Amino acid sequence: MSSTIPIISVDGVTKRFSGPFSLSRRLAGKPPLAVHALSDVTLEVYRGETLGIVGESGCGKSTLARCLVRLLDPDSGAVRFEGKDIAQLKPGERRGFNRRVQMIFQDPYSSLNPRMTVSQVLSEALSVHKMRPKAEIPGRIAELLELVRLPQDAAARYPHEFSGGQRQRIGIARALAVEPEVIVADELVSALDVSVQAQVVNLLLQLQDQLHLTVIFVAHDLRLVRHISHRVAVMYLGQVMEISPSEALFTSPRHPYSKALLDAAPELDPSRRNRTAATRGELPSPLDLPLGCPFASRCPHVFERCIVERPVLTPRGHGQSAACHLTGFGAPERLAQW
Amino acid sequence: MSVAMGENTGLIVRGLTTTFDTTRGVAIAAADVDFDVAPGEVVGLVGESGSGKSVTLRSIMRLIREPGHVSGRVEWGGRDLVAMPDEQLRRIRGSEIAMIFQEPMTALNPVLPVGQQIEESLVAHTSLNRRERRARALELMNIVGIPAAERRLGEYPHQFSGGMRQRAMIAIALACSPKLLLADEPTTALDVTIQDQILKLLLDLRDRLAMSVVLVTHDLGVVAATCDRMAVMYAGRIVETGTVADVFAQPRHPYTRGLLGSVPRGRAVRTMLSSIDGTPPSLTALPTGCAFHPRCTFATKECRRERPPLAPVAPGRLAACFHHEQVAAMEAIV
Amino acid sequence: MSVDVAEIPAARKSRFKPAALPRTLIWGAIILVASLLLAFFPSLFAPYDPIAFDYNALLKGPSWAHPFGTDSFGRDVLSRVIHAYTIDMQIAVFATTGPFIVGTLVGAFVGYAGGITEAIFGRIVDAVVTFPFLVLVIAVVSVLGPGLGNMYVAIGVVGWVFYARLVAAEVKVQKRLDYADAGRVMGYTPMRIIFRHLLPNAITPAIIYWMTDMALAILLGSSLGYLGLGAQPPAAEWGVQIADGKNFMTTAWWIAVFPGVSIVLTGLGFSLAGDGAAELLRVRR
Amino acid sequence: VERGGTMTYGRYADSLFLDPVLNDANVDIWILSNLYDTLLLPTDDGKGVQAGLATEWKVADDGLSVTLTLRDGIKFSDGSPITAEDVAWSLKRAAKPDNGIWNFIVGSVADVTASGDKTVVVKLKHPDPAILTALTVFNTSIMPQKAFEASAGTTDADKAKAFAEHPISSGPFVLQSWDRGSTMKLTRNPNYWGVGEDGKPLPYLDGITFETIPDDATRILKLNSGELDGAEFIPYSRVDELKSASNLDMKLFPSTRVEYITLNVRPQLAGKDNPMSNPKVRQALNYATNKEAIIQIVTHGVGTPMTSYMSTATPLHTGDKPLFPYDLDKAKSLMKDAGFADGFSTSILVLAGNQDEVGIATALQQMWAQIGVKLDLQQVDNPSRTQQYRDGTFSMREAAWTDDIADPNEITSYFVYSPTIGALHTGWKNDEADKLFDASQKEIDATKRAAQYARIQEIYNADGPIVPLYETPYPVALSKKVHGFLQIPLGNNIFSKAWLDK
Amino acid sequence: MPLFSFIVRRILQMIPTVVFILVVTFVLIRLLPGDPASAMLGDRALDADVLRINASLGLDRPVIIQFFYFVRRVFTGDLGNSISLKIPVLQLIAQRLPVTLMLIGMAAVIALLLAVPLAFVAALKREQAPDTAIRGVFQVGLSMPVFYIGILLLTLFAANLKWFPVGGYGDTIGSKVYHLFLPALTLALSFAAVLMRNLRAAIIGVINAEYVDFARSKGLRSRIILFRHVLRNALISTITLFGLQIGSLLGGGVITETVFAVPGAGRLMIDSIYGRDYPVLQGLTIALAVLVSLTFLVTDIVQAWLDPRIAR
Ligand SMILES: Nc1ncnc2c1ncn2[C@@H]1O[C@H](COP(=O)(O)OP(=O)(O)OP(=O)(O)O)[C@@H](O)[C@H]1O
Ligand SMILES: Nc1ncnc2c1ncn2[C@@H]1O[C@H](COP(=O)(O)OP(=O)(O)OP(=O)(O)O)[C@@H](O)[C@H]1O
Ligand SMILES: [Mg+2]
Ligand SMILES: [Mg+2]
Repeated sequence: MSSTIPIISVDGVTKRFSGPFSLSRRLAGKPPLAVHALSDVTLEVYRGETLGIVGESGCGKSTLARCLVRLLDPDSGAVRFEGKDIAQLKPGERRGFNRRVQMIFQDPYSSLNPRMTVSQVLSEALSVHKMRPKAEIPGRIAELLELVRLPQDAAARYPHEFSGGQRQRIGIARALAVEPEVIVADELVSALDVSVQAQVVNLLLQLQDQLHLTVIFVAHDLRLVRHISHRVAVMYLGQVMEISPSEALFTSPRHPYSKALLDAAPELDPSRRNRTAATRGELPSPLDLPLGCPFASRCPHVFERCIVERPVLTPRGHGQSAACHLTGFGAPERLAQW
Repeated sequence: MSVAMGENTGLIVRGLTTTFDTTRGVAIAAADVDFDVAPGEVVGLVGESGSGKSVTLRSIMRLIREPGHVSGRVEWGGRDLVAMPDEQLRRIRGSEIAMIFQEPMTALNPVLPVGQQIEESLVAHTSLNRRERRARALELMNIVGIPAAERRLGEYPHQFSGGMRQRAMIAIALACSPKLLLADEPTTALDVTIQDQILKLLLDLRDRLAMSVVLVTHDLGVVAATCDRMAVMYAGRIVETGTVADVFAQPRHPYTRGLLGSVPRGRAVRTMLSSIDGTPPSLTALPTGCAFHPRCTFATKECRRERPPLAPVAPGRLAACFHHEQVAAMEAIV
Repeated sequence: MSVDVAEIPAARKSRFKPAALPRTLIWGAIILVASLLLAFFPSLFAPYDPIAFDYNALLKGPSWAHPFGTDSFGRDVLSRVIHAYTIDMQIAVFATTGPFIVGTLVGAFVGYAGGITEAIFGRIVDAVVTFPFLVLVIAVVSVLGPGLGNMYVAIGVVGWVFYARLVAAEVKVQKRLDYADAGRVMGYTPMRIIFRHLLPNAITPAIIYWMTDMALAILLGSSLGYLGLGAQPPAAEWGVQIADGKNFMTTAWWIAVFPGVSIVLTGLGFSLAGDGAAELLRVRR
Repeated sequence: VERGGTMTYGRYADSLFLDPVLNDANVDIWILSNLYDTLLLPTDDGKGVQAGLATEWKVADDGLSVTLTLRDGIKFSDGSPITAEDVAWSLKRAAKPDNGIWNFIVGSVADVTASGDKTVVVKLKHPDPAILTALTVFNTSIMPQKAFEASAGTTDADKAKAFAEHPISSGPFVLQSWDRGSTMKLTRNPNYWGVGEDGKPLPYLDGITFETIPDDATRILKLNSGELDGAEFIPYSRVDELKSASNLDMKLFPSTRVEYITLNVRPQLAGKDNPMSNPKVRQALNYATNKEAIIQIVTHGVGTPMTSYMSTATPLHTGDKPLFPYDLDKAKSLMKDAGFADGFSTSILVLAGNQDEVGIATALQQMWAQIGVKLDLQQVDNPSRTQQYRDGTFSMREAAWTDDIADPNEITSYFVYSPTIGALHTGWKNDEADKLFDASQKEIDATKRAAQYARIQEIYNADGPIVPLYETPYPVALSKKVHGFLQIPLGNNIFSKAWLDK
Repeated sequence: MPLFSFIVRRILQMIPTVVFILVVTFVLIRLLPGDPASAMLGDRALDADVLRINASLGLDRPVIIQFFYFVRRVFTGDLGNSISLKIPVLQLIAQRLPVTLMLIGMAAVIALLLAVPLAFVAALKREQAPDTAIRGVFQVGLSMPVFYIGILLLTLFAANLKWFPVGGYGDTIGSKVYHLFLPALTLALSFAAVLMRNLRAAIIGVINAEYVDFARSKGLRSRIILFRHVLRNALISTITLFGLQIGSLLGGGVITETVFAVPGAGRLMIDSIYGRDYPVLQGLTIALAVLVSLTFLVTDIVQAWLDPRIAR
């Protein structure tokens, strides 16, 4: 299903946001505070695959997703689409890029313009990108609605007349209108109820197969990511800690953070309760990143090297890579309860 | 469902009904809700968004405002919270029964230091003096695991991280050692690792302080990991109750079964999930009969005509479904 | 996986039923429509020529012949009050529409651009808010000469800033919402995003303020008329009328009171309409 | 009479600068005489002179000098004697061409010498028929030379500023305190020479408090509520009402105030032919102006139509019937004769916010519309108006005039005599009138001078660049308990003989 | 410390604002037709006198040079002398400004006393009779020109009922308060209307906030909930408005001071415009601009203090 040619590659991308102004820091001659949203992120997305991205809130998932679609420009490093740095695209190429790489947003409430009907939203996308001659637009809208399983009379309605799950489908239809090759879905179903979540996930799975889409699926729900992705990247504080094929990650995580994440997710089986917390402590502030491994402060296996040296993402076999100084961690023979 | 008679009889909710007058008609947000919470028990209340979980909790605390209206009985220590005079209720709120909200950022007053928000409760319900209150506040911060408590007391909620805020809110709720803790989705806004910590903390506290907990959540995993018994709500009604183990092993309401099925379990990757079609109904325009029938694969004429009562279906189990036996007979969800 | 239509919550089409119009809007609209009628067709309603003197009826109190009495020139106060609608409604519209348009455009760009543009704009706003407005108006009118046209210029020089501030703030909020990003991901031009997407959602506060501002413009216009810098005699304008009647407050109260009532009533109309518009334009989520 | 008490008087504007020579405005002029005495004083009707600091005065036969004898025992408020030196110094200061704007009043003075303690001789450059009157005018007030020169500062202007902060008086009152824009308090000068009816020194009052209340209505309200004992500039519209108020005494003091419209008569205005340059048009405008109606509307009957460009209270005024009585037909035919049968458009400058001026202009607008003249009102603030006026770019403006000296020469110099300010900046010029004025300025024969003025008035009234409207008295409302207060036709508020019922 | 750096930042922001205002004022008043000399001397002015006076004021020099001198003088703390009153501008401002400040201060207090309780009543009885009545009355207040309110109050309370003096300004503090009451009330009415409207909306917003429910769930007394949790939070948004409005109160003050014969800075300003008293007008604009900026600063600080989130 998935090829080995990367359609998108992320090459050492770093992104900082300036933090709150602090006079005392300025006076002390220290550099201004900055949130390190992404630090030297490198990964590849293959044509036709689903890459899951998980991690805790604030770890930079959305920032990465936004860099992928050029909503943000990296401070350093590059995002390449079919080998071309997307920051260097000429205006004409940009338009094509925008058509081929689309995004679906998390919030079903703010991702649609409340003052445009569904058909206005869709026909705008169709006409700006000249996807169809004017006369064919209504027909195409009907097709799109069909595709995302919305009733035809939805076209004339405003977003507020739909439920959350239906709005996400409108968002999907908008993305599909321009017939993209890559879809970046940022927390597509996090805001939805479980029962509705399943509907939308199913739709996405179907569409991906039907339209040969490449999907980057950002979420914090491990079960869902596992269910949907071919490969999964685990992020922590702006860095990728591990990238592994889905099954491998869940059965034998190669990074202590991946393992902690898995352990912390509540089991669906009441008989397998565990009364001790998987981790202690909370995420450090992204304003003051530690020098060494960002997970060092919470890692049960921490040792000196972790404090002073930042581990880099290195292959661990079986398609797995991890950024950890404990090279032997989570060897495949160890099978998690998952 | 053993209700111990005597001093602490726990919470007994009977026929609790909450309605809201809206421009589009009367919305019945909680309808005829019955459930009990025994001392020391953790009861999970699950259901989709809008199914009335929060309204039920708020109704127990009488935190429903105009244009809402609450009726029914909420018995606590032999007294009915619904009918009680305001002043009496005020004494119970925060001291015997405490509540935690879903979003600590909006539930904590952004302009008051956290310490003050803890001490406020102590002022209202105890005769501790200033120094004792401060000592108690420090103690509470330690209990919930907030480091550097001394400094943290003077800080404001926005200076706390999400997990800390939730902990601070728990500290406030625990200030007067309540007998019953009503927790409205206390971990929904949190990351898994933090959620894990908080849930473990709640269980610890339950053991140490012998309190009862009503835990509202929409995450079945949380229920499985935390609760003794559970109640499932749909469209304002409880449709099924039972011990957590029983319900997970053998759901007796199609909605419960649907919920359990919608959650990916990781056996068959990239396959269709079993979803419940459709969306929950509008509370002002409930379908006749069983509110779930339009989405139910078991639905028959009877379901469309008549609403199934919440009735005992097995020892310790109640379900509101005419076809509960059929549901129970289906193969287990894996 | 089929979706039946019942799944979609009953569409709230009631939005367009007259019964659902906010009550404030209805009352506001009634007052404003009446005001506009008077403004466009004063001669149909006014019993007398508003500027004709009648030396035989100086300072006469309300009577059947002159329901609102006459002023010191023997002019019929009722007719003047009615004819004043033409000017005062014109002030309301002309003094605010320019600032509304300019302010909205500037605000949209400033809010969208952010950064330095926004910082500079912030200083301008500060200065304008800090500057004694009346001084500015008096100065501008003195430089350009008195009269309605120059008064509009004077008000407009300052007025646009408030609209721009409102719109900029709102655009700033809106541009962070996902639908704006969705437009960018779609590759829409900034112009399209600003005008087609952000502005329709950001303009509501400006529209509401516009209503209030029209009421304020009437107040300001009559204050300037009162100071002699606005409408020029013999034109009937409420502020001018009040100025005319000020010296007669104790002896011929009707000269100043009826125009005062008209100001209040029209102001009320605009405020109610503004409140109503706020209700009507509220985004439903 | 009764003595004691402080009278509170409401003024429409506060004084600016209490120096007799360097001030510029009525708000100063009209109260200065309470602080500084002059050698001679105007009579109550404002037309004659009577003894002031000087008890005797004599104009030399050749008209080239005046000899005055000072009163015995006169002192400044600080107790120092008023000497002939002070007098000579004060008069020379007033006459110095660099000092202020009023020096023209004593423009004929060549030198002033003190001979002995008591005698002062004023030497003139040429005979000046108005010299005695000039010595009653505020700028010839007598000030203490030593104290003035001891004041801080190097220039006369600086010293004047310093001195005016705590002036030493020669008049009936002394400045006690001055809260600018709000209240000015005067107390009685114990050293004043005047003697009251009861044989004791004047003034009767212990003091005066001037309160500044710009708003007419407010001033009246305060008077009504008893917070004021008197209020100036009562709007004409309220005169009738206040006349009938039982607790008030509504005074209409005769004045030299005249109200008129100034017409720009230059042949061209803003590059266009100016209809007003045609005397017939001016006459037509005059005939088309219903002055009686304006008097009714604007002054509520308080004013009277003008019979000459100068007020009846001005010496040497001639004329007994109203100028240009209302005659619409005549106006129309004059317009036709002038070639403006269809009328024309023009504009008038009106002082913004001044209800009287607005009222007049509005009335004119109506009246002139009947002869086809379309009049635009332009309300402007005073400096803008003055600018246009001085530039001669206005078409018409409203104006009022009050004499500062009890002589026709001041008004005539401004209205008629083109070298001063081009006949009110109108561009009007009449050689005969100019010559007559020149002559009258040196004519000490009273009858000849009267004849000259009669002729000047004849010329100007027939053809002048103005539309005379009306003359009005000073409307002052006093509480019934106030007696003896006087405002003379020149505007001076005289409190020296005012007293209050207890 | 964040609060401190917030304050420093705000003060730095004030500087360009004041400079901007300075330049605008300077340019604007020099564009006005008419000069101080003819403004002072009026109609009778002779050309020679006008030239002499303007030269003595330095007005015959190029505008740039004048501006340069002006700025230099401002930085040495010298605002020059009033042209018409001949006294130092600083002295004049020192005399007049306190009056205006007192007037505005009183107006603000009255407005708060009116607005806060009524906003509470209106918000708590939302959409009920008291709310409608309060909003109706304030709406009328809002729709009335200030000068008109002034005239009405004067006629009613001073002239007819004689409860208050008609105008002016007393000597003692007590009598000043007494004298300024009606003008302050005049200003306060429209001010209160704006505040009330805003505060009512803010209270309604806050009352529905979760933290209020949480406070109720803690069993706090309703008085504490109302003041500590509701009012304090509701005031935060109203404080900014309060600051902004104080600026526009100065504008209203100009008219009120005229109607009530209050010898304040507002009237001085009008007088100096009409008198083309450049130094006074310049000095006054600077003083007012600084004052208003300070007000904004103070309200911002108060707001930052009330709401710790603002200073970050
Ligand atoms: N525009 C911005 N300005 C400043 N900081 C930002 C901005 N966007 C993101 N950040 C910060 O960058 C970090 C990463 O944010 P990001 O939104 O990518 O996280 P996330 O993993 O998507 O989190 P979540 O699960 O909460 O959506 C966070 O600390 C966030 O506060
Ligand atoms: N003040 C109110 N006025 C009108 N309807 C209300 C009000 N409060 C709650 N409701 C309605 O009551 C229903 C139940 O709401 P409730 O908050 O209890 O849901 P919930 O189960 O807690 O959902 P969630 O998981 O989203 O928190 C909802 O449909 C809601 O719209
Ligand atoms: Mg995100
Ligand atoms: Mg809830």
